[in-house]
Amino acid sequence: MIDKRVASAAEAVAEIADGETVMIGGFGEAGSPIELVHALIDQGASDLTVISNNAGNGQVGLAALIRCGRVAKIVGSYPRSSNSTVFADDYRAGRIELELVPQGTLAERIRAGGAGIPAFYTPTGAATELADGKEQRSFDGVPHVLEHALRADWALIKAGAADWHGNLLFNKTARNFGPIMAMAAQTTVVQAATVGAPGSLDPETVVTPGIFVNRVVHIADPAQEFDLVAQGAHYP
Amino acid sequence: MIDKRVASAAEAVAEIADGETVMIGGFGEAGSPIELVHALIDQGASDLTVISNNAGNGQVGLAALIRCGRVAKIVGSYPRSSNSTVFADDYRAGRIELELVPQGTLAERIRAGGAGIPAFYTPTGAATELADGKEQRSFDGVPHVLEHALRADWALIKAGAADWHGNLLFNKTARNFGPIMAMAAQTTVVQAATVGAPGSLDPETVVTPGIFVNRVVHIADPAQEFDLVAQGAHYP
Amino acid sequence: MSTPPPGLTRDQIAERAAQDIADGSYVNLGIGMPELIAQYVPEGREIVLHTENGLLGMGPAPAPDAVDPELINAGKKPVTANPGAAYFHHADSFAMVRGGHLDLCVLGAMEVAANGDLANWSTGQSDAIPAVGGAMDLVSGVRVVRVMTTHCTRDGTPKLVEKCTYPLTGAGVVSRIYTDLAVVDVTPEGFAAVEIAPGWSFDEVAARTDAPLRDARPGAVATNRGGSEPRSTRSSR
Amino acid sequence: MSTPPPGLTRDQIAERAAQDIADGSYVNLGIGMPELIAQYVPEGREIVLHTENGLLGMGPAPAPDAVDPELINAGKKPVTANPGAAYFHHADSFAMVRGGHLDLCVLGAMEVAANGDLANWSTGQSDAIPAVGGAMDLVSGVRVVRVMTTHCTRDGTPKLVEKCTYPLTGAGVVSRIYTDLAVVDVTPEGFAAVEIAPGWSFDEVAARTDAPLRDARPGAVATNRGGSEPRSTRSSR
Repeated sequence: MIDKRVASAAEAVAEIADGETVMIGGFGEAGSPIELVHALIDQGASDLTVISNNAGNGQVGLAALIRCGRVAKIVGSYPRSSNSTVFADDYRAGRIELELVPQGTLAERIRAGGAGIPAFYTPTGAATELADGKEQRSFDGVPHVLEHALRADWALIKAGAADWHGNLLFNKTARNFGPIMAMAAQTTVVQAATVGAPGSLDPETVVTPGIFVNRVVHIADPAQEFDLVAQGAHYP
Repeated sequence: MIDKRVASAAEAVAEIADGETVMIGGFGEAGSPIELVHALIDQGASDLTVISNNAGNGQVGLAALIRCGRVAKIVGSYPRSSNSTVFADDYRAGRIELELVPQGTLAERIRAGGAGIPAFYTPTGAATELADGKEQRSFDGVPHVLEHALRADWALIKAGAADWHGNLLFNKTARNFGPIMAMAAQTTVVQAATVGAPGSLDPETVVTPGIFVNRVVHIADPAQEFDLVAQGAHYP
Repeated sequence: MSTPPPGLTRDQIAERAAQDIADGSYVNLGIGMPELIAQYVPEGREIVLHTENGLLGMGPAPAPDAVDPELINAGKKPVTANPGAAYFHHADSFAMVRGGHLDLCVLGAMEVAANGDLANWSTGQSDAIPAVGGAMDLVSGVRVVRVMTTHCTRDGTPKLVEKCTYPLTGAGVVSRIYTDLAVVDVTPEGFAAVEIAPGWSFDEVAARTDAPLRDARPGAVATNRGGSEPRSTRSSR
Repeated sequence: MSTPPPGLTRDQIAERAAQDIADGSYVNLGIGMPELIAQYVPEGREIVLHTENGLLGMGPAPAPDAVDPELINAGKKPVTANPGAAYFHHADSFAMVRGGHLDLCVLGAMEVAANGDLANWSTGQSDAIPAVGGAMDLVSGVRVVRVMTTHCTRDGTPKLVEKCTYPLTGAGVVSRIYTDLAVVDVTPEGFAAVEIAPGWSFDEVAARTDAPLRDARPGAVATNRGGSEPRSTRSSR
């Protein structure tokens, strides 16, 4: 019997250990698995490397995880935020490391990690300072950079609908990094607004097949980071 | 106004020229764009390179295109067929060239072609004769092969439903190579059983976004290669 | 030098840039000024807007009571989806970008060099928070890269330069620049003004350009105009 | 040598192989004999079958009047989809394979070597039509690769060999082999028989194996048994 449901966000993230690498889905405030991230804050793991396009918003979610001093390094494309100085303050103070990656390269590196491709060549960033120190090579006379796969111990992502097997649907542009992070982590934890029995999702429309998912937490009425930031909410 | 509909399969493939490369969707008999391939037979282009997982079935579709002497080279993973000797006869007679590629490498090379990745490393086929002459490199002590992207002048694929913008849905395992071939060709021609106005497909369920599609032909009641082979049909 | 009238407004620059977008194009508009271009697509033309966070067929902002926080653009602002839209994940989105499937992007700029180099992601200052987003992907993958910007910074420093001083986003990528003062093509011989804003002279614009500027306006000495690539009728990608 | 009784039937080999598949596994079964394994999954265990042409959750063959020619398996035979199934394209399908997401595949073999090398795609004969399909992808990506085969070919030639003579599918990939005569693990020290078919002796099986075979059955001299990797409870992929 395949049933990947776990009872709570706390249980789903309980084993995340100090020093591990965690992918966190979302682009800006859309798709942010905020209940899972708050459970991770409660849980206490520190010295984390977080792979996430952004570095959090307001004083909740990933921004709160950083503010609590739990993130040693961010791998992302756009850690600047108009509504949060948490990352900026830590970065300027030298308290957090940043690996800046062009957004499409970030996405492709994550997909490669999930697809068993250890490295690939991309034209993105060639002849820029983000290619410094990277192996370069020309294809058809165009310079390319060798980029390596990204994998993680954990992925925390937010889906719209799930079934017990871990098949997932997403909501609009909240899909963003969820499907590829699910592929690239040793253990993928999903919060979903609905969780149905196998057969409740049309197999033609499944975006993330359950093989990429390990744990499903039912969060019936997830907070929107967008709303929390607008309200000026703080976590914890 | 974006309207990619063309009136007929003949019109859709009219410009395919001698010596060009054509990707043809399908796995076995599922997803074979048989009306488009038959239009290509009628059209007359020769000396084609065909990228297709298989080399055709029975005496119709791709097998018929080969039998008519129009294919100079096949790039595929499994050109052997239990129901057709067309490719085998030509291959043994030295009349057709074969580039044999592991199926997953074939799929990934096509996707890479569509995604602007000129080359990637894969463990598949390392330490086998299919890696002979290819650049090899170790990652974490595991041998890998450098594989290059595949692109084509044309892709001929079969969808279940389309809209005027070229957004596509597929039917079950007939999806197979269609979505990635659509990405990797200069001009992608789709035959679809239904063709609706923009808005007729749910944007959450679109498998191939219209940006990858150039021409849509409405073939309301497509023949199944499966049935044609079972009937012993010949084309032309 | 004399003080000419104000140049084009942001809306007027956007309107001018929109004139050059062919019917049926797939287009990515950079965050900020270039977003305005969407409002000025000439009647009778249909374009499909790509936002790199996973939507083709982006529509205008929703009514305030119809905002969905999970339907946003790359600038994190609420948007809508037009009929014919499609959602997809980030790897597929950048496959479109990197794979050359987008016809055009129009980006903002901090500097554009006479050889088409673009700098628009970093001032290189040590206290700045580095953030690149999708800019490097766009300039390396999209078929035609144009820029919409003010001709000079607020303090009057030219943005069209001989060589970028800020870190590059991409080398040799820009083909045309729309500013408040001119439309400037990047050609193998450097900058070429193909239009000058009303009330301005070529010499006044050239004086505000930190690299040689040729006069390539109709009627001027014939020049090799770049930046207006004809679209193939065979492939829309 | 004496003539022992017939070995296990194909169904009996399949039944034995099925015993070793853990509940909740994601499994790819090779075309031919290994397909039989699906029919013998022990009651109470649920496994998800992957077919590389784009389906997870493959079910049994449909009734003849319910065949959909667009719902087939990698062997091109009509199948069904179970509740919880998902369809996907070929690049995503092989991302599952290559990315290590499948727990197990059981493949047919022409030869298996004592170091785990597998040959199952080509006789290397010049008039054969080369065809590899997904075999090389499966052996390079799936976490555990096992083989189900007859111990010898029809003419009595052993398939378990010191070194493959046919072109390799993968090097050092096989961990366990189910045959009509035995269950054989591939260990760092070579082949080790962990079970022998009823009515057969270890020596009779060893005589039909073209490489040294150790007796690793319970009660025999203790050996280093491979091929039965415990599944992590933390990750099901």
